[in-house]
Amino acid sequence: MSSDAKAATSYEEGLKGASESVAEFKEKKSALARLQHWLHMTPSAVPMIVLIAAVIIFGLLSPNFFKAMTISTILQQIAIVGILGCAQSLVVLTAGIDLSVGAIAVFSSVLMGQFTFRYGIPAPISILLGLALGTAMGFANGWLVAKVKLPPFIVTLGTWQIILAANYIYSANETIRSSEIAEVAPALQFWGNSIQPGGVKVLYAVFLLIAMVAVLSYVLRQTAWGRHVYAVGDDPDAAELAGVQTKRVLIQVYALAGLFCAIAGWVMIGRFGSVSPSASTGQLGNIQSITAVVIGGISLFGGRGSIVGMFFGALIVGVFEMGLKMVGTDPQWTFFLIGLLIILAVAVDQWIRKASA
Amino acid sequence: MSSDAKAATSYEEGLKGASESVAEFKEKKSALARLQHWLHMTPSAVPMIVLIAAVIIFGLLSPNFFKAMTISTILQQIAIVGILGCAQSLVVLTAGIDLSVGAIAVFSSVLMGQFTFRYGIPAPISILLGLALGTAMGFANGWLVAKVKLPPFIVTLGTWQIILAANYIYSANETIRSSEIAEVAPALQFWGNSIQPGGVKVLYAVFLLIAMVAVLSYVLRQTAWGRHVYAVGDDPDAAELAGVQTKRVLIQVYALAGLFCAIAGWVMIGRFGSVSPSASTGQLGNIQSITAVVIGGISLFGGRGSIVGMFFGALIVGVFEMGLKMVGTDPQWTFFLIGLLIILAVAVDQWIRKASA
Amino acid sequence: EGTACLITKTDTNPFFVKMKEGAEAKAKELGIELKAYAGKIDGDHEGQVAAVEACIADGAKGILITASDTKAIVDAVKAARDAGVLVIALDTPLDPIDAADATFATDNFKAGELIGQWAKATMGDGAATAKIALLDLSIAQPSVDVLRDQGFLQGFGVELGDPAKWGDETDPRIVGHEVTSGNEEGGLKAMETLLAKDPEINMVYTINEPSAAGAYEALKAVGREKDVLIVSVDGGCPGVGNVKDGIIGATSQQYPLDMASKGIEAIAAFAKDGTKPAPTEGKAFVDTGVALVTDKPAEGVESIDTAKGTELCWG
Amino acid sequence: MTQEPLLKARGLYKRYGKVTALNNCDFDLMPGEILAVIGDNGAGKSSLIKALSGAVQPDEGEITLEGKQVHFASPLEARGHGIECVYQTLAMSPALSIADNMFMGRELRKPGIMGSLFRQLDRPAMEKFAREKLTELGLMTIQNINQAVETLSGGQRQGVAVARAAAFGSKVVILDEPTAALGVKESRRVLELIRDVRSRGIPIILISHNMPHVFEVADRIHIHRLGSRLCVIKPGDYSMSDAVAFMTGAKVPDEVAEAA
Amino acid sequence: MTQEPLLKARGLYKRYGKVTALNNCDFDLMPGEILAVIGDNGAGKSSLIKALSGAVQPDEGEITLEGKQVHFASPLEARGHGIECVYQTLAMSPALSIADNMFMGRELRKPGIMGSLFRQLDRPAMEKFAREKLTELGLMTIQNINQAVETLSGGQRQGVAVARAAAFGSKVVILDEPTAALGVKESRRVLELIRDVRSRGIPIILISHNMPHVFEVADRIHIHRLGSRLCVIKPGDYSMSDAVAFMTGAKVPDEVAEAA
Ligand SMILES: Nc1ncnc2c1ncn2[C@@H]1O[C@H](COP(=O)(O)OP(=O)(O)OP(=O)(O)O)[C@@H](O)[C@H]1O
Ligand SMILES: Nc1ncnc2c1ncn2[C@@H]1O[C@H](COP(=O)(O)OP(=O)(O)OP(=O)(O)O)[C@@H](O)[C@H]1O
Ligand SMILES: O[C@@H]1[C@H](O)[C@H](O)CO[C@H]1O
Ligand SMILES: [Mg+2]
Ligand SMILES: [Mg+2]
Repeated sequence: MSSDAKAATSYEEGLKGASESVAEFKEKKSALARLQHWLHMTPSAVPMIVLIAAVIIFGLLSPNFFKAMTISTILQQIAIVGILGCAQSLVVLTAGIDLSVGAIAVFSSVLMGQFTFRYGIPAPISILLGLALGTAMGFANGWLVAKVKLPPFIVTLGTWQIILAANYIYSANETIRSSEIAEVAPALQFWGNSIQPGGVKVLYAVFLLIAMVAVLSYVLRQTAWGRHVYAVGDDPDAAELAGVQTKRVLIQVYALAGLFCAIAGWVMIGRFGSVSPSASTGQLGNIQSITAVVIGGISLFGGRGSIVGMFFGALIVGVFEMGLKMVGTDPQWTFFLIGLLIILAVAVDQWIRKASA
Repeated sequence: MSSDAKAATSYEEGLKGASESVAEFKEKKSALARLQHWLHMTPSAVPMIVLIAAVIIFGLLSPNFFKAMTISTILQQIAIVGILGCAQSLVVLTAGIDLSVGAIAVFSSVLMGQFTFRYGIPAPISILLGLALGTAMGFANGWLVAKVKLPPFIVTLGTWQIILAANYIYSANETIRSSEIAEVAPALQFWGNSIQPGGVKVLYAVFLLIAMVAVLSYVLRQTAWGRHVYAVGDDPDAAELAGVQTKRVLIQVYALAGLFCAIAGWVMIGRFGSVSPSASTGQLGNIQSITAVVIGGISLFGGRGSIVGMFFGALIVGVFEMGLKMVGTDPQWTFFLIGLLIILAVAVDQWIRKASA
Repeated sequence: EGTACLITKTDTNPFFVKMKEGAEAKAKELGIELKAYAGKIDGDHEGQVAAVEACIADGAKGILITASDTKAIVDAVKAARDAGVLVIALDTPLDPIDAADATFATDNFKAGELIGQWAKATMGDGAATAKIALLDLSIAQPSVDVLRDQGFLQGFGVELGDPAKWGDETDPRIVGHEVTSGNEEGGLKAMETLLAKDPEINMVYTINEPSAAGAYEALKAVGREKDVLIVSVDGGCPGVGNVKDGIIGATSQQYPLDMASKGIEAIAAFAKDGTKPAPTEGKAFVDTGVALVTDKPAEGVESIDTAKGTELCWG
Repeated sequence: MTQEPLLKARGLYKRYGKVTALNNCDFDLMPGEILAVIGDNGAGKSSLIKALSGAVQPDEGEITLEGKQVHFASPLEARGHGIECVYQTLAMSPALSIADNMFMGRELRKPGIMGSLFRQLDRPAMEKFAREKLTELGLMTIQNINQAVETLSGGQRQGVAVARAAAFGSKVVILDEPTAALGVKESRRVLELIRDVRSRGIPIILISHNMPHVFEVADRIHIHRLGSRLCVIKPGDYSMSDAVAFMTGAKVPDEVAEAA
Repeated sequence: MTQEPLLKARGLYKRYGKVTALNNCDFDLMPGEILAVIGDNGAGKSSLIKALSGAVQPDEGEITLEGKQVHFASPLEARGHGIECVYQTLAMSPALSIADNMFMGRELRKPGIMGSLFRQLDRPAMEKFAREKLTELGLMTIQNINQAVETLSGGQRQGVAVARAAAFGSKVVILDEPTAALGVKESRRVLELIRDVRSRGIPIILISHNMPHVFEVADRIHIHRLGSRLCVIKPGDYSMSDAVAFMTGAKVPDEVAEAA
């Protein structure tokens, strides 16, 4: 009885001649409007503005701050947090959290060192083994999150403790000294080498960090896999229904995070010279990397933010710490002021975003 | 031309005589089905099952575990984490996180102590002032989250640092001795008193914790304010559109969390006897309370879970720690196993939930 | 017969790990069961209170404890003693010292003073214009941290402010204090920061040897390792090795294995017939001694060389 | 029209970065009328009612309620003025129950001391009320009144939202596509409900793509196109076909053509 | 009916705690047909197609595709068998762009080495395709093709989801209320699209509350009531009014009445 259905929709005759052009409105074109629009489209630029402001202020407050050496010191101080931040960013983009990043880094560095010194394995092979084991630790996290469906916070809280404890047990808390490493296995210290353009030392580790940020940024924006990472974090059910292999993506993300942490562990050897199971990164690496990620504008609820933002986030913290220490005196007051500045930085960031919305 | 509209919907005549009874299906009534259904309706019971299993296992492993004294020791050990967990639960239910809970607790205890000993203020007034100041710190968190719209992680990371540093600076790192407090200001140690039914010591602090959990549980389930807390965490935009004063609720939640932390600070004095600015709760209270919250089944994304679950979460951790200490020997192995057990506990929890879904 | 507990500040610092090994060896020898506990972080006295409670619940005969907070732990210790448990403070005296049945410890102020005196003598006239970096433990300023720092400054001839805390001295020779968590990573970062503040630093005090090793890496990176004097505390084998290699100028050696084994012996004796150990003559505690280890002895400061130091080192 | 509009807007603009949602838009709601708002997808209908109800702040333009200029910073403020809105996104807390959602922000308390002092909710009363309202809407398939809203079917969820607004609106009720997910029976009940509400003297703004329904219940029809009001027609004066032609740009209404 | 159903289900059950969503439900889809599924809100239509497409696992019952028993553990597996579905909840990533969502899981890569080695997405191609598909649906109001889906209007968002399914379905296309949020013009286009897809030989399951549309395009109509299939009718054999009476329980179809 298709005819009474036809009658019921007879008013659709009015559609004949409906407009077929895409809606357009004239735009405001003032310089301010264009800046606003650019910020709206490029939210990772906002922390950059905060960063530049901080640098200028500290430069005015402390005469030594603007020296090339200070800047290069800051960069080398954030190298490890930055690499851990890459790992953390991936995980946080999937709406997860990884409390074990620092522990994986420290344990991987210990494994690389002990493989060489305890069993006499050639350093390059020890390094590869260390990287592989770091990846495996990340994989274990991913498997528990994706397959057993446990909350990432709990999984990585557990593996954080497990890995750190394993690290102490396996290493018997013994430090491998820098001079021994330099002699026997310089490859372990590779990332501690530097180039010195104009007398200013820049560690290989700094270039590594920048390269990692650049590559990851490309991968996240320009490849299908990157889009899937965002989709999984944005709404996992929707991603699943839309045909993303959410479990596989999650496992890959955590495993990759593990690899990055192991790379950070290798970098730690170069940077600190020695291999020490009690490096503070094991305890603090998680909170430091999460801080960089959040200041950089990545949402802890997943799916929003960029790795470049994380890089600026790490830099902001590095600049604040160095700047305050150069200006101030007492570590307790420095600690106090860093807390204040972090809140302020994000408040300014928020304010710029609002103005540009 | 309402007539052609009428014609277009003429098929609605078919509605005459439409069924007017609520849909019903016959239910399966087996015992298992009823258990499943009960678990489905009472998710906070799941951690309880895990807890009971853990207690039985440790009882079999260690002869001393089943003594009344061991149980009372566990309860007193979780008193502080449990109270901080109440604070943390409220905040997490709103999809926030409070990293400053431990710092507020420690600083409040220091303030109560110093007010009495440095300025000679009577202890009860010092306590009230301490509670008020703890609430104020929480209020500051809430204000920054609700009004300045900063991410809770950043706000409380900042205030954590600020409060801890202020705590060290203000106290000049000085511990106030237990014997002095007992002499001059016993009110500060109130929660350290105990009743001893049958020779087993039960601290007032334990009763306080249980009372707080009971009251909060009532407030969250049975009052409008409690429902609003859940709504804000579930979907803040929806809650706002539905007419909840989200900002006010957020500020209240953080301020209340601050008050609970200050209460925890007061309890700390009773439990440890002394007032120490370097109490590790300042550093670890946040992660410990978040752990209790998450093991207890409260979602870090907000809006789901119960305070009773948190209580069992804290108990599970307390039982694991005590049980492993009594069974095992080496601290690193203890840490290792606690990590493992926490993951296992939540995996079992997840599995029961799935079976009951 | 019976069990003993060892409760250390942490179980991550090699110092405590070796202490535990010493205690284990002795306990085995004497047929005592040893259970070890540790705080989660340095300064975790709450974890230590929980450990004491676990020991009481577990019916231990004696407890050896390196207190994280010398005052805050006192109540828990009293509860243990009331329950008939022998409590011995190791490494760090309690406050008041008689809160424990006995104390086997290093005099940490003296350990600092020794390296301070040595540094002053070694720098000679330069000491008057020295630029000093102080690498401390943590902003919570636990008692070892304060005692060593203040001992060093006193030995070096710097006028102290409040001796109960570091950081309030006004002597212009002090470039600054930074905290290190007592490990290489912290030592490196702290040194880098202080160097950015003043590249001319030529005297570095460090809380312990791992942080000294970190500081050295930072100096090496800017090519200043040869003209800066580093002093430290602990006397662990890697630390003594670093003294021998000229990385650390001098270190004050402690004897944790001694502390541990003496502690276990005391518990064994107590378990047998209830005797309690007596303190060193003229002191309120059993001083397990401290020795300055250096290959460049300075006049007026007693020291041993690295050969002897290696013989005595722990781990 | 000598009567003053109850709710009036002039010259509203709302832009999101590059996108223009409202472009110099006017609006008038007369007392006691059912005003339908129709327009293409993306024409800006939801943006308009969000601006009217305080859910978004327009970049420019002014709004007056009963002749007084108003500025709603939040939906709560608008609600304080008696404006009740069912948003297209429904604005419900997914994990909470039907009754919790229905009474969100205006919960019932137990009588006596339990309610006044202990502020205990009167769950049985709230559940009973919720069940009645859903039955009025013909939603007989909801088996468990304590179900979390996220587990409801699309239509059931919409029904809950509509029931809420209809039960509580006091001055203006705004419904953004209230029947989109509803079945034949449930849609019919909503139309009856709308007439009910109007008979209580409360004016209604109804956004809908269902032309027969719009022409059946509306007193006037606001046709929205490209972010602004194209024209307002009376259902008696034009056919549904005309209305469709206007809103899709197939035809231009006479007034507008003359003005141009 | 000598022909074998392409997709068939027998005795499906799905319970959520107290709530029964599917209650001994049968289902048949013939090759090349447009099968409409109609029923009250909450009757279990979405639950049925979720079970068919792997989005939920039924508690009991079996499903066969082309005569072979299948068991889809996820929508991805169903999609691997050529079953494409627009869910009522649309299944889109709110923060991602229109093109990102449209191509989710089957992105286009740049030609040459940039695509093969560096796996770079071909954004211009994806955006062009997305714009074309939206234009086919008459969604002319989308000004910025890079807009995040969460900022689209309700209808625009639904249009994107429908365009995606129609563009990629290969064996069965399932549409759960695809026109619920759409305007008159856009709905009409979707109907045309459905006919288009069928003319490619692909059968379609269409869930809808719009009776005129259902009776216009469907070959057969599956009437769902209280969690199971009540009956299947042909639009030529019954009036819309009858269908409405069946699904709301006002009348009982003859076959069922006889069987009972
Ligand atoms: N937050 C936002 N950011 C960017 N664009 C937006 C935002 N909100 C709405 N828009 C755009 O504004 C325009 C108007 O949207 P609106 O939701 O008002 O349409 P509508 O008329 O309600 O459509 P529908 O009938 O589909 O619901 C659309 O083009 C939409 O994409
Ligand atoms: N996850 C769930 N938990 C509990 N009940 C559920 C769940 N999902 C669906 N239901 C219930 O199952 C029944 C069928 O829902 P379904 O979504 O299949 O209905 P529908 O026919 O698609 O309705 P509509 O036309 O409104 O979309 C409803 O009563 C619904 O409340
Ligand atoms: O004495 C010990 C060790 O020196 C360690 O290095 C730091 O903690 C102290 O208590
Ligand atoms: Mg809309
Ligand atoms: Mg449905």
